[in-house]
This record gives sequence, C-alpha cells and structure tokens, in this order.
Amino acid sequence: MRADEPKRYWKSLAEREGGAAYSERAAAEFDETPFAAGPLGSRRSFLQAAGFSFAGALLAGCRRAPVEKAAPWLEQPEEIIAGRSYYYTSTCGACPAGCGLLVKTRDGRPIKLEGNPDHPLSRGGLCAVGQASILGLYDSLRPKQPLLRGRAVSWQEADREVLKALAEARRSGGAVRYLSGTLTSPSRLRMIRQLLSGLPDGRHVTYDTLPAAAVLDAHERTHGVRALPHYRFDRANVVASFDADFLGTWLSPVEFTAGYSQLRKPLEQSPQMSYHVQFEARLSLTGSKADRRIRIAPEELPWYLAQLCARLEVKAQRSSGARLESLPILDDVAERLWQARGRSLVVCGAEHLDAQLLANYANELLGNYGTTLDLRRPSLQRQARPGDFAELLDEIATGRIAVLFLDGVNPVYDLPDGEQLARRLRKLPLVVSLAERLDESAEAAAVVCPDQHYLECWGDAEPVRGLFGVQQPLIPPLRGRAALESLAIWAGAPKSAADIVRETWEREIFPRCKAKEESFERFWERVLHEGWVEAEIEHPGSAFNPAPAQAALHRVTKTAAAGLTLVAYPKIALLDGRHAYNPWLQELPDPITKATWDNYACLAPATARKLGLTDGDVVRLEAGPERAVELPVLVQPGQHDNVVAVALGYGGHLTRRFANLGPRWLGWRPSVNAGGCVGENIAPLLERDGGSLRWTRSGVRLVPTGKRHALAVTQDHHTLTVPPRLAAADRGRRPIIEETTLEAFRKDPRAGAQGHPPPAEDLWPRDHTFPGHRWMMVVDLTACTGCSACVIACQVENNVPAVGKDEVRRKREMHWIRIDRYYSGPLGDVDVAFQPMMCQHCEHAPCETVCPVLATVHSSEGLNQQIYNRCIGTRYCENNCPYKVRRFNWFDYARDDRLANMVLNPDVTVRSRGVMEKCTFCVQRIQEARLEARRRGEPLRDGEVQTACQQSCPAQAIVFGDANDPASKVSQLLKSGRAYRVLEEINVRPSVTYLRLVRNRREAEEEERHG
Amino acid sequence: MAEPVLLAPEPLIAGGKRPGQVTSEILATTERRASPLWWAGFLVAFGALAAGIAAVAYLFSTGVGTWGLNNTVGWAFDITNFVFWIGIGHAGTLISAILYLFRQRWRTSVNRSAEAMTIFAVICAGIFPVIHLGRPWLAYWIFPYPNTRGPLWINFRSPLAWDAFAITTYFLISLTFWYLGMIPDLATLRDHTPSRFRRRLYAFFSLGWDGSFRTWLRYETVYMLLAGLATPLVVSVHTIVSWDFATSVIPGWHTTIFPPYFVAGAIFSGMAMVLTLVIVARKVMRLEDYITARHIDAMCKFLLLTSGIVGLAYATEFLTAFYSENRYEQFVFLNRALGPYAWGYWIMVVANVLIPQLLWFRRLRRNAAAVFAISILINVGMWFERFIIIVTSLHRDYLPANWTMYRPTLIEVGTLVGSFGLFFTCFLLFCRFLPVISMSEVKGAIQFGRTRPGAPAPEESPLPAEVHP
Amino acid sequence: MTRRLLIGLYETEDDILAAAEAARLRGMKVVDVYSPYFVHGLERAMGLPPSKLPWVCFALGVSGAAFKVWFEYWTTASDWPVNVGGKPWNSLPAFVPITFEVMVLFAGLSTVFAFFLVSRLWPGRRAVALAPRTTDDRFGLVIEETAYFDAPAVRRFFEESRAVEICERMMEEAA
Amino acid sequence: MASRLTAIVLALASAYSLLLLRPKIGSFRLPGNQQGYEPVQPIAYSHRLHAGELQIPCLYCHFSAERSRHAGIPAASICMNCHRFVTAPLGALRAEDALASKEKRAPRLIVSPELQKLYDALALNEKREPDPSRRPRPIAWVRVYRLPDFVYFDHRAHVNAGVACQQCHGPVETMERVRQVSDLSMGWCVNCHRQANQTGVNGRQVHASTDCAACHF
Repeated sequence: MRADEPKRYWKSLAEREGGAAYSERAAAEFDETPFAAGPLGSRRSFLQAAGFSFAGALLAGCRRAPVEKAAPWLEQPEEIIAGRSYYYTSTCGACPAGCGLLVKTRDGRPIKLEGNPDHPLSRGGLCAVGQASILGLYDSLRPKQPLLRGRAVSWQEADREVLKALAEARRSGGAVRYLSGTLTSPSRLRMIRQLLSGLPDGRHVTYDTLPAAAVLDAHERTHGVRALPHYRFDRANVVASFDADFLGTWLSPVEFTAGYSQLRKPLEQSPQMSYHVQFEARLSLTGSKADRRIRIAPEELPWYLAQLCARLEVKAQRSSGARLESLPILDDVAERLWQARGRSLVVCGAEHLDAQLLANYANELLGNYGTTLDLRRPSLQRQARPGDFAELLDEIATGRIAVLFLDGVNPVYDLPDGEQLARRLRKLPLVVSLAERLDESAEAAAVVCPDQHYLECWGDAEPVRGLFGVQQPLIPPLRGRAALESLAIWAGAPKSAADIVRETWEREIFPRCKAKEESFERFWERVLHEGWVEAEIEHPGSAFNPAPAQAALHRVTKTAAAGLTLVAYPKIALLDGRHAYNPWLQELPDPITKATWDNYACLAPATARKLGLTDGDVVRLEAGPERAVELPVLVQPGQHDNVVAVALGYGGHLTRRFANLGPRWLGWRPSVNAGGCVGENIAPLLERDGGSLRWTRSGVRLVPTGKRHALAVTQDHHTLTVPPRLAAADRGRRPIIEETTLEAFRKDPRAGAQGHPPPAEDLWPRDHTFPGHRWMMVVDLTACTGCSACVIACQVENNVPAVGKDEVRRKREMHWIRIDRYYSGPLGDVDVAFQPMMCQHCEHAPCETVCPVLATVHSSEGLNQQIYNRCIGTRYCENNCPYKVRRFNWFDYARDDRLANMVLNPDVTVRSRGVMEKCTFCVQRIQEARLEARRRGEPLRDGEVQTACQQSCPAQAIVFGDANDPASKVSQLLKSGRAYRVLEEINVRPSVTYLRLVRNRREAEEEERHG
Repeated sequence: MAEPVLLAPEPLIAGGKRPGQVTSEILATTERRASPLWWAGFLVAFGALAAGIAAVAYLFSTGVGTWGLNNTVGWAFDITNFVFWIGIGHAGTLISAILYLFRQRWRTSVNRSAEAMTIFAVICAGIFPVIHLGRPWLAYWIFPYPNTRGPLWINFRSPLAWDAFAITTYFLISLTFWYLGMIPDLATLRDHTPSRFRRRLYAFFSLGWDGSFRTWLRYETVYMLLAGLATPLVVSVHTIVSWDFATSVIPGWHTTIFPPYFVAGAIFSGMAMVLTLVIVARKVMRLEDYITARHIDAMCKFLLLTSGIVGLAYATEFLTAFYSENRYEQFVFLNRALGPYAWGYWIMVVANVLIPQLLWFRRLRRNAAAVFAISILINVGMWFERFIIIVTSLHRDYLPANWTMYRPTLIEVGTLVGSFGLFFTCFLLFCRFLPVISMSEVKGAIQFGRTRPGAPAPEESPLPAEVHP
Repeated sequence: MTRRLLIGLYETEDDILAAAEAARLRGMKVVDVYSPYFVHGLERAMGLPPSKLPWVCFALGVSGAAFKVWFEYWTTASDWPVNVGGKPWNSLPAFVPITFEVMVLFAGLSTVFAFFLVSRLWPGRRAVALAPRTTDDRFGLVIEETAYFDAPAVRRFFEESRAVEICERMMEEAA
Repeated sequence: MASRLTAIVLALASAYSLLLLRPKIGSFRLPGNQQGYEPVQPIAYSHRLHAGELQIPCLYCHFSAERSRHAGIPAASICMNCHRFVTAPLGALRAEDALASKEKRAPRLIVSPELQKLYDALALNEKREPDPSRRPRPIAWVRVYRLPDFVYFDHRAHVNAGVACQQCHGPVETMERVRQVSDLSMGWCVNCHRQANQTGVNGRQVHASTDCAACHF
C-alpha cells in the first residue's frame, strides 16, 4: 500500500451496486464489443482514457487524426476519479499459500498486483506466479458460458442438468463426490458442506498436486493431530532442509523467503546470519542459497535423516540405540543444530512418511516445536488426504458415483493413467467441472460451469488457522460465474457470492475475532480495509509421541540407488502447470537452468559425459511398460549423478494456445512442440500408490534418440571464468560478482573486494551536479534468492511483451530486469550466485554518448532516460552498453488480444517496432509519487517511490531511493562495507550498487572449495 | 630497391597514339553496340541487385528482427558491409586525388574508373546505415534541421552523427570531383557522337565546354584545389568510421590505433577492388594499350605496402592487449584467434597478410590473371576483417551472462549480395555510356608532338611516390 | 560594330605553343586558344595571370568551419544543453570531426560553383565552337583583326607558324 | 577581377547562410498539428454560456483536473445537478409563462432539444425520473485536445502549480464550441516550461522540468 494512497474499499454492497450503471457499461465494453482496434499507440490512449471507452482508431501524429469519441460516465461514482490508481486489499488466489495483496486498479480494471506490506505472512512480497496471475483475469480464452457436453449453453440449462442429477442422487442415495485441491476458503468450504449435507452419500475429497500429505500423516502419528505445522523461518538460526524447496515452490515460498532472508542480511554492526544446510538430489532454488549443500540420492534421504536423529538423540541423552555411522558432515550439522536448540529448524520436503516422522523427531529433540514450528496455529495450505483420493479413484473405476464435482483440480493431467481416468469420467452419470479454463479434466466433464478469477468475485482464505484473508471483486465479471454462487444454486439456496462471504464472516469469523467494533458493518469495513484479520482459535493440546519416530529411526536402512532415478519437480513459475496458460510464466527463465518454454531432462555433468550427451540431445525416458517420454537433455551441475530430474506442469492442453505465439516471419518457429503443447507431461512416467503421486521413480531407462532440440535458454555461459583456452594467465575469473565468507566479513567488512573505484578527478569540468533528487538502487546479493518475482513484476508494470520460444532462442527476450546466474567451484557441488541485472543508469552512460539523435540522455535526477518516440533504432547504445541490458523491439510484437491488453499499464508507453527500451527505474512511479507529494504540498518522503521489482521482492533485496537524502535507506546502504559496483573500473559510474554476497562459511572451507 | 628495368623508358600509353586516335579508341567503347559479355555481366549484376531489393523490401515490411542479430550482437552484416564499401571507395579518391598531387601521371588511365568506383561504393555503403535502422523512415532525424520540438537538435558527440556528415561530404565531393574531371570529355563526346539524342544529353552535361584555354587554366586550379581537399577528406572519412568503434567502451573496439589501421585497410581493399575492375575492363573493352602492365604493377606495389601496414596493425593489437594487463582486452583477442569465430579470423590473416606477400615477385605482379585472383582474395579477407572486428568484440564482452553467438539469416546475405549487384550494375552502365578513361588527361600524357625541353616527359616521370627510396 | 576573328588550327602542342608565344610577342591580339587538353606552358606563352579561385576556396572553407563550430556550440551548450553521458556542455573536441567535414564541403562545392560562375559554364549553355575539333585533336589559336595586323597579315603569320587549317569568323560586338 | 571574386564569395556565403539559418519553422503546419480543430459535438453545449455568462468555474465540471492527470469530461450526473431543474433557456421559459398567462392555463414544460438529448442519454422520462423501460446510453463526445500516446501530460501538476486553464486551452469561456487553440507541439510545451522556470507562475517560483522523462516514458 503506497503511503500516499488512502486505502479504498467498497463501503457496502449497496455502494458497490451503486456504481452499477458504470459497471454494466464496463462489462459490456469488456465483451469484445468492437472498440478502437487501431495501431499500437491507440491501445495506450484507450487505457489512458480513464473510464471512458474510446472509439475510433488514431495514428500518433499523422495528418488529421481520425475523430476520437470519448464517452464519460453517466453517473459519476464517488471515490473514483478518472486516471487515478486505487489500491484495494485482497488475497492471492494463485496458490493455497494465500498471500496478502494490494490490487492496483485504474478506471475500474486491475492492472497490477502488489504484496500487502501489512500482511503477516507475505509481508509485502509477492511471487512470480502471484504477480502473473492477473493476466489470467484477462484471458480471452476462458469460457464465458457453461458447456454441456462441449456445447455452450445457458446457465439455467446447465443448472437444470446438475440439479436433475443431484435430485436423482438424493432419491436413489447415489454417491456425490466433490473433488478439489486444498481449499482454505471458509465460505467455499461452507458452501460445499451445505451442498453435500443435503445428500445421503456426499463427500468432499481433497488432493494436492504439490502435496505435503506425508507431513500431515507424520504429525497425526507423532502429535495426534493431522496438521501441517506453520514453519517459522524468521526464527530459525540454523536450517537443515532435506529436499524441501521452501524458497521456491514448497508450501508458502513468499512467506518463507521473507522470514529466511530477514536473518540473512549481515551488517557491520551485527555481522550475523543464519546457517542453512541443504540435502537434496537436484539443484533447487533453495539449495542454491544454502551455505552448505550435500548432494544425496532421493533413496538415501530417510537414512540421512535417521543418522541426524541418532546424533541428536545422543546429544539429548535420549538415545534409542540407533547405529551411528561415520558422517563428518552430519556431525557438523547436528552440532550446529544442537547449538541452536529451539532456534533451529529441520524441514523435509519428501513425500515419505518415515522421513517426515524423523524430521518431526529431530525437531522435537531440538525443542523446536512451539518456536520454529507452530502447531498451535497450523498451516492449512495443504490438506490432502491421499486415502480418500485413492478410494475416490476406485469408486470412479467401478463407476459407483452419481455426481462428481471437479473444483480447481485436473486429475486427468496430473495422474499417470490420465487417459484411462478421462475415459472413466466420461462413463460416469454426471461430472461437473468448475475449472476456469478448459483443461484436460474439464474436457472429460459432462458439464463445465466455469468459475471466476479471484479478482472478479468475492472470496476469502484461511491459509493459517485463525488468519483470515478476504478477496473482493475489483472488476465486473468478465467470464464465468462465481463457484460460490454455483454451489449455492445447486444447494438449492441461490445467493450472491457477496452475501455468502458476508454471511460466513458474520456468523463464523466475526464472533471469534474479539473485534473492537461492536457492529459487524464496522468490522467488515476494517477487514476490507486491511485485507486480513486474526481470530482467536481453540487449539487442541498435542503431546509428542516418540514411538513411531523411533520405530522409523530403526526401520530406515541405507538403500543404494539402483541405476537412474527419475525426480519430478515443480518448476518455479510453472509449479504443477495450473498456470501453464500464462505466457509470462512460460517465458520466465528458470532461475537455475535459465531455460524457458520447455521442460527437459536434467542430468549431472558426470552422467551426461558418461552417456555422451550434451544440452539439447533428445533422449527417451522409459519407465515401466510402454511408458516413455522424449525430452531434451540439459546438463545441470550440482545434481546427483544417479538422478534425472524433469519439471512437472508441462505438456498440458492449456498450452495449445501458444501455437501461433511470437512475431511471424520467414524464420518463425512455433513455441509448441510436435504434440502441439509446450514441453512434455511427465506424469505418465510417475507411479501412484493409493492416493498420492510418487515424485521419484528409480530404475528409469534413458535412451538417446539422436534427435536434437534447441532449448530456449537466456544464458549460454554459466560461469564467471572464461574458457581456460581463452584465459590469459591468472585472469580467468571476472570480478562481476564479489563474494566472501561470514568469517572474513566479521574480520573486515570490505573482505572480498576486487574492483577498483574509478579516479575521483576528471579530465572534464564537472558540469553535471544533481541538486534535487539522485535516484539510486542497492541490490543485496546475499538476500537475493533468484526467485524472479521481480522479473514478472517489471514485466507487468512496464508492458513488456512475451515474445515466444523462438525469439528467446535467438536471445531476444525483452525482460528489462534479468537475473544472471553464475556457477563456481567444482562441477559436482557448485556454488550458485544470482545477480539481478537491470539498467545501471550510469552517470557516464556509454549508451548516451553514442546515440546520434539524443534518444537516450541523462535526467537531472540521475536517470538514464530512453525516449522511445525519438529513437530511430541504430542499436549503437545496445552495443556500447557494458551490461547489455538494453532491449530492442525487433518486430511489432503482437498485441491483438484486446482483452489481454486491458492489463497494460496506462502510464507506460507501449513500444513499437524498431525502438530501443530498457529499465527506467520505474520513472512513471517516481512521477506519480512526486506529483502527489506536490499536490499535498509536502516533500517526497523516502520509501514513497518504490520500483516494481523492489515492491515485489519477498526477500527485500532491492532498495531504491534518493541518495541525496542522507537519511534515506539507500544512502545508508551505500555506506555499507559490502557495497560495490559492477565494472567500476571502466568509470561508467553506475547508479546501481550491489551488496557483496556473503556465505556463512569458514574461510578454510572456501579455500578448499575454490583452491 | 626496384630493378633497373623499372627506370627504363616504358611508355605510359602503349602504341604511340595520336590524340585523335585516343578519342576514337576510347569513345569506341561507348559507341559500339554492347558485347554479349557485357550483357551477361549486366544481367548477373542486375539479378543480384533485384535479390537485394527484395531482401530490403522484406526487411522494411517486417523489421530488423529478420536479421540474425540479438540482444548482445546489435551490429553484424549491416555495419560490416558499410565499412567494407566505404573502404572500397577510398582507393578511387586516393588514385584520383593523392596521386594527382604527387604528379603520378600513370594514374591518368585508371583514375576515371577508380573515381566512378568510389561513387558507386559510397552509394552502396550509404545504404546500410539507413536500412540497419529500426525505423529507417526516420533516418533524416540524424541531421540537425530546424524543428518544432523545442527545437531539439542532434547529439554532436555521437560518432554516428559524425559518420552521417562524413559520408555525405565524401559522397558530394567525390561526385563533384568525378563530374568536374569528366566535363571536357563530355564535350568531346558531344562533338563526336553521331546520335542526336545523346548529343543533346552530353551537351547539357558538358555545360557548353569549348576548350577555351582561359577556362582550362581555371579548371586546372580548381581540379588541384579539389584534389587538395579530397586528400585529407579521404583520410578523415575512414578515421571517423573507425571512431564508431574506437570511441566505444567495448573491448576490441576501444583502440587508439584504429584510425591509421582503418585508413590503410581501406586503401588496401580499395586498390584490390580497382585492380579487380580494371583487369576485367581492359580485357573486355580492349584497352590494354591504355591500362598497361605497368599500371597494374604500380597498383600491386600499393597492395604490398598497405597489406604490410594492415598486418602490422593485427600484430599491434595483440601486443597492446598483452601489455595492457586488462583481462577483458586480452580475452577479446584470444577469443578472436582461438574462439568460435577463429575460422573468420584466420581467413582474414591469410588473405590480407600472407597471400599479398606473393606480390614481391615481379613476374606475378605482371601476370594479370594472378593479380586478379589475389585481388579477389584480398576483397574477401577485408570483408572478414570488418566482420571479425564487429562481431567478435560484441558477442563476448564484459558480462559472461551475455555471451552468445551470431548467425546471419538469408535476408542479411541477400542484402550483401544486393549491394554487390548495385555496385556492378552501376559500374557496367558507366563503362557503357561514359568514357572509362579520361581522354583529355591521356592526351596530355601521350608524348605526341611534344619535343620542347622542360615539358615533363614520361621518361622523367617519377616512380609511384611510395616506392621511392 | 563587328569583330573579325581569324583562327589558326594546329596539330601539335609544340606548334601551338610556339605560335601563341610568337603572336603575343608580335603584339597581335590573341583572343584565346582552344585545346583538347591542358597544355602546360601555354599560360606562359599567352601571358595569362594565375587564377584567383584559391581565395574563394579558402574564404568559404574558413567561414564554413567557423559557422559549424559556432552552430555545434550553440546547439549543444547554449540553445538546449542536455546531459549526454556526463560529458561537459561544451565538448569541443567532439565537435572537431564534423567541423572539418563541413569545412571541406563548403570549400569544395563553393570553389566549383565559383569556377562555373567565372568561366560562364552552365547546363545547356551552347558551346561557341569558334574552332572545329578543338575538343578532339586540334589546337585553335584565335586572333582578332586589328588596324595594325589585318587579316592577310594574320593569315601569313598562321601559314608561317605551320597552321594546318585557317578559318574566319565574323562576330557581333554583342557576343 | 578581384571585385568580382569578392562578389562571388559574398553571394555564395549568403546563399548558404540563408539555407542553413532559415528562421525556426514553428508557424507552418506539420503533420499531426491539429491546431484549430473544432469538431461538432453530440450536444451543442456552449462553454461561452456556462463558463462565460454564468461564470461556472472550470473545475466545477472538470474537477478531476486537480487530482488526476485527466481533466475529465464531466459525467451526465454533473450536468443534472443544475439541469434537473433548468430545462430550457430563460427566454423560452419566460415566453411560455407569458403565453400561458394570456391563455389562462398552467405553463407547459419547455425542454430545449439539446437538453432533451441529455435526458435521453440518462433514460429519463418527461418527469425527469429514471425510466426503467429505457436503457441509458453514454454520450459520445468528440475529443478535441489529444496528445500522442508517447506523451504523458498531467493536469494535476499544472493546475496545482497555478497555471490558468486558458493558458493552454485559450479563452474557452468565449467559445460556443471548443476549438484547439494551441498546436500542442513539443516546442510549445518546452518553451512554456523554460519560461516558467525563468519567470515563475503568477509570482511563485516553480520548477518545471525540461527532462525528457518529465513527459516521455
């Protein structure tokens, strides 16, 4: 929430309906009623047009411009002024993590999602997926109407069909099943209960594609409550993670990142940071940030945990006589954990009951329950019950189901035997899908009643027990019907989603909140205002029962991996593929591999060498009978040699829409593969035991096909060391990223400095002083986890187009901020360093000097300005940029989806073909903040200007501000001993300063790693 | 150094011509019907031109994306071709202006075609900076004209702006120089040609020249002045072109030796191209008497000299990189010689430095065929020089994360072919309709009816300036 | 009144040089000499002063350069100073290249225009062909009949000086 | 000879300087210059009457100019603030009253045809109450002042700095139909900014940026 922006909210439903006249028209306008198509420019002015709907195309400055119509409101809604942005609180619905949102709406349409700084979980951050989810709202391929056996029908007709079947079930006692992913929405759950309660045999079944069922089961065994502890990384000084990618994709990455990085910002005054050790098979985002990373085969994981527990037992003098094997590394880890008793945390991401039991045991021994693991207010972000799901699948198999509801799940895609399931679903009397889009399961369903996007309907969430978030509609519905309303109708009590949610809150939440307000109305106002509320909870006491854990401890044996093990993993951005329709996410380079628009078989360098494979060789992965998938190879340093890792979430039907993506020209290649989809679905290779999907499968075969497939990677060279053949003596490594160890940093804050600052004196007269503001940015390489939220945030904020696989392959991606990833150290267990790289706004900008037409020049506040309309496209600036952060519009990138264009930011020009563009330090935000400050007659305060990347960063690694203001955060950080600038020696004087990367290691350790 | 043979009287123009004969023989080429050979050549050239036009049309309609460029390599074929053609152009000015100042009378037989070549080459060159723009229709923004933007002027600090002025000046001056030199011959044509239409045409362009000696006197002065201006101009132009790179911060571009290096290279490639052209021309148009082995020999010596300079420059670059102690600088050059584009680098070295050494042998210099082959090789090598300088410096610069490769697309190749098409089309038309040899100067150069002492006779005519001891 | 011009056509450089010199020394009125190419020494023979065009060249070259320096300074440092890459407002060294180019351009073109002006050459102007074949291989010496040297005298002189052909033209004063 | 030479030198020199020192061409119309554009509007609304005679301040209707980048075209509801009661010109009403009193009858309601359009747009019946049977239709005004899409202009900044509306929009209060007064060229903007930095805006010192990014981003 911008400090200068009083929060807005719908005071009451009445008022919301009050704007109805306006809403109607807006809605009408959103249906593709023909309005200004016209060339690029026109769209911006269209958006610019502040609640007007414009007609008549207009070419920027050509002859007599065509007549342009402007239709103002008939009723002037209160509180809304054309051309002003308003921020409404909401809750992110992109995944069950339920982060707090501030939705920036402009003239009645949401255009940007930002994290709510006051939200206790996400604390202002928002992940890439969340950022990108706004595009889903303007997805023109979402069905408008319900489908009855593939035929678009009216809602009445669809409802009639469903009600008929339900009545039938009620009469004959047929089984009604409601299959959903984890739902944290109290209202939704209430409606489901309501729907099912009236039925003789109705059950709600939950399954997760990114499961944590083992954790739940383990706690059921050890604590007697089937609960997912609320992990508090913000309290953990020592973190031992066993294959848990908690910074990337596990449970609630934004919250975890915020907490984790809070303890990893060493300062001179307090040179402290947490210690993080990661045991994992593949190189995950989390592993890349670990201070110590141990590669283990998935099969070995439980045994390692057991050994850890055994050591902890000894330290706690509670030995159950488990055999200790010599493992120096574990001794060290155990010691560190023990030293940090109560402030440490052992997490395990494996779907393996024994492993989870042991993890619980370890935490118990360390006395972490109650501090770093909270069972009092457990997390509700995963609730799957594999048992139920297994049952359901059997029922489906035997056809013993009258009505099956599918809500936000896509089992046909997720499960290994998807086609079979689809066939069975088609056989069932009635399958009703509430999918927003026509995914595989919806295709198999008899009735599709498209749900709405979470930005266009009412909703709520309870990610953590007792912490409630609210979702409010920020635009008149564009598509579908709120699931809540569908459920109400089917339950026989039609009601508007708004009423349903208010009811829930009035009856269930308000009483538990001990709110200071006496009336619900006032309480409701505050909730809408703040977006979340915390309620009292009655929590069941839970005593720890060591027996099952100790049993596991003795059960677990060291199992050696046999041959190659397939490891399926959720990729940052794509996760389980639920957002595969989203071009931004498809084009977001994976933080580790830097690959886009594909999934691939990751192989360890050693393995690849053994098999004589290199990047882009297509191999056939064979598992079990006639189960095979062909994938390109990607050699992944730091991965375990016996592992082949493949990302989930690809090859879904939702990606068929990308068949024609990207600028069309002679050399154009499609973004989809032969199958018509992006990437390959790996599910067929996985095995399901009961209701849960095994993500690892040993003994897969890997057969080279001799085919090649060019991967679309954004980075070709992966280290800071030049190829030895081309390295002049001792000048191999480039000091682009400076790093040091905590120990060294303690001794000397400047430890690890390599670059030399430019000479202070100048040949030329100092003609350029920056008397007013001097905008500068500081990026903390220690805090940055590479999660890439900033990349998408920037893309949304600045109307950066997605250009498609072929263009990325040609190294023409348009992202204004990219995250360079460099490996170092031995190929086996590499060190990874991330470096967000955006325009450095150099004081002596080489790009400016060479532009013949003054299209890029310096502002009086130190900004390197790019003036699109003056640019003639010589690309000289791009060549002369030492950081190569400039992006050229090689083509007119298609913007012909009018609905998708609604997401464009009206404050940023849409660039046309042939002009250069680049990071502007979000100058439009600077302007807005400045003008508002002037309007209020106050000076611009520090923190009032936040760049998009800074705002979204969950780790708060990016700080932006006025360096002329000695009090500003940025000028504080500039004084830090860790501060350095990239390529200082060539005297371009960048305005972006990086804070040296510090790893919590001993110098000796560093020595033996890097020689 | 040179063998006595060279000093022995060898007529500049063979076969003891009389002025009238000169006129008729040289004009013969413009008056007789075009030979099938000419038509063949013309059709090939025109075909290439057509291909080029198609490529550029597609480029304009679709965008620069149709080239193989990317976020890291923003220039490749386009600017390579630009520098290449500008280089070609230089030899023309050199022969016509510098040699004129040095009183190298042997230039008279080749200067006309050399100047023509210059103009066509500059046209070819000038095309590329325009079509390489993202928005070529706004190319005129590069000139400071009064406007309603404030007015907003241009950035006089940008080497590209310098380029724009340099190329324009160079083109205009060369054109004037060429035309001025042709006026007397146009007059001769006017009085000589049978066709009335052509007479009209020539009459118009010869500005009513009648050979009055008072005019001749001023003419000589102006010609001399222009030559005096063109000489520093030709040096400045390629210096400025080299500054496009030298003033940047990119390792491999940011080098102080670029100006002399580029100028030498330009003259080198240009000479090679002149040779390529005249060797063909004299054969096809039976002008062996006018363009004799001696001319070729003299030009070959130029090649030797400039090839030497270029070779030295190559070596110097490595030396500077070596002692610079600058990791980026050192990497760039190692990367050139051993990196992914090493093949291009070695083509350049072999063709520009090693092959030309053959010209130390007089017998080879006198062998038109051999010289022709070598000149072609040099053209190839010089093209690669520019390609290497531009692409290898860009594709792997400071941040390894940006490193990538560049591969040309068909469209790019098409534009290159097209530029050659344009060049040869123009040149063939020139051979067909204008005197390829400056008659008035040749008449001055033959020693018909000149016995009086003092007047410069070819015997005393000094050897080409640069091979003086 | 009308002028009577006699033209002697010569075949070789030597002859025309000799003839021209002789005619001048004898005090004949040498109107002009027409030649297919520039004959060295003829200016001495005819006693013509050297051309003054170099001054035009110099003057305009200098003024062009001066103008350009001023213009670049004015636009970059005075009219609308813009911070370009932290370079000083007045980046004089960067102005040198264009200044030079413009100087050459001015000087070159102006000289040629000046030449056309003074020698009265312009497109489409009809050549006064006083003597035939003078653009090919003949040298024409044009002498005006005066009271002292009448036509016969001049003809005699032509014959002595090995003219290959002699012809006459009457000319209106106007021309 | 010498005099002729000097003449030539001067001639050429002056020729060039004429060529190069052409006076700034602000005056003649360049592509995209819409100066003087005066389109017919769907409702013949008269600024002269409202802003001129009736002295209604600009910001009464264009209130968002103070708080937003857009001055905004007032919503029909704003018009209705007055025209719920005022349905026709004073003259017409008087005449009707006189006629009515002569004819001894209650004066009939007079609605001027232009205002009728407004009521139609709002779907009001003759009692000027919402008529559920009809659907409201927004009024499609023709936009007069338009900047290209790559230019960001913010009314808020200028209005709050105290720049009079007339400075850019001319004497609107005298116009029956609004006409584009200024040519909206970049030079026009920039020079005003320069001016403001020199002289300030009505007495107050202001900082009007001439950075490119003040308008282009």
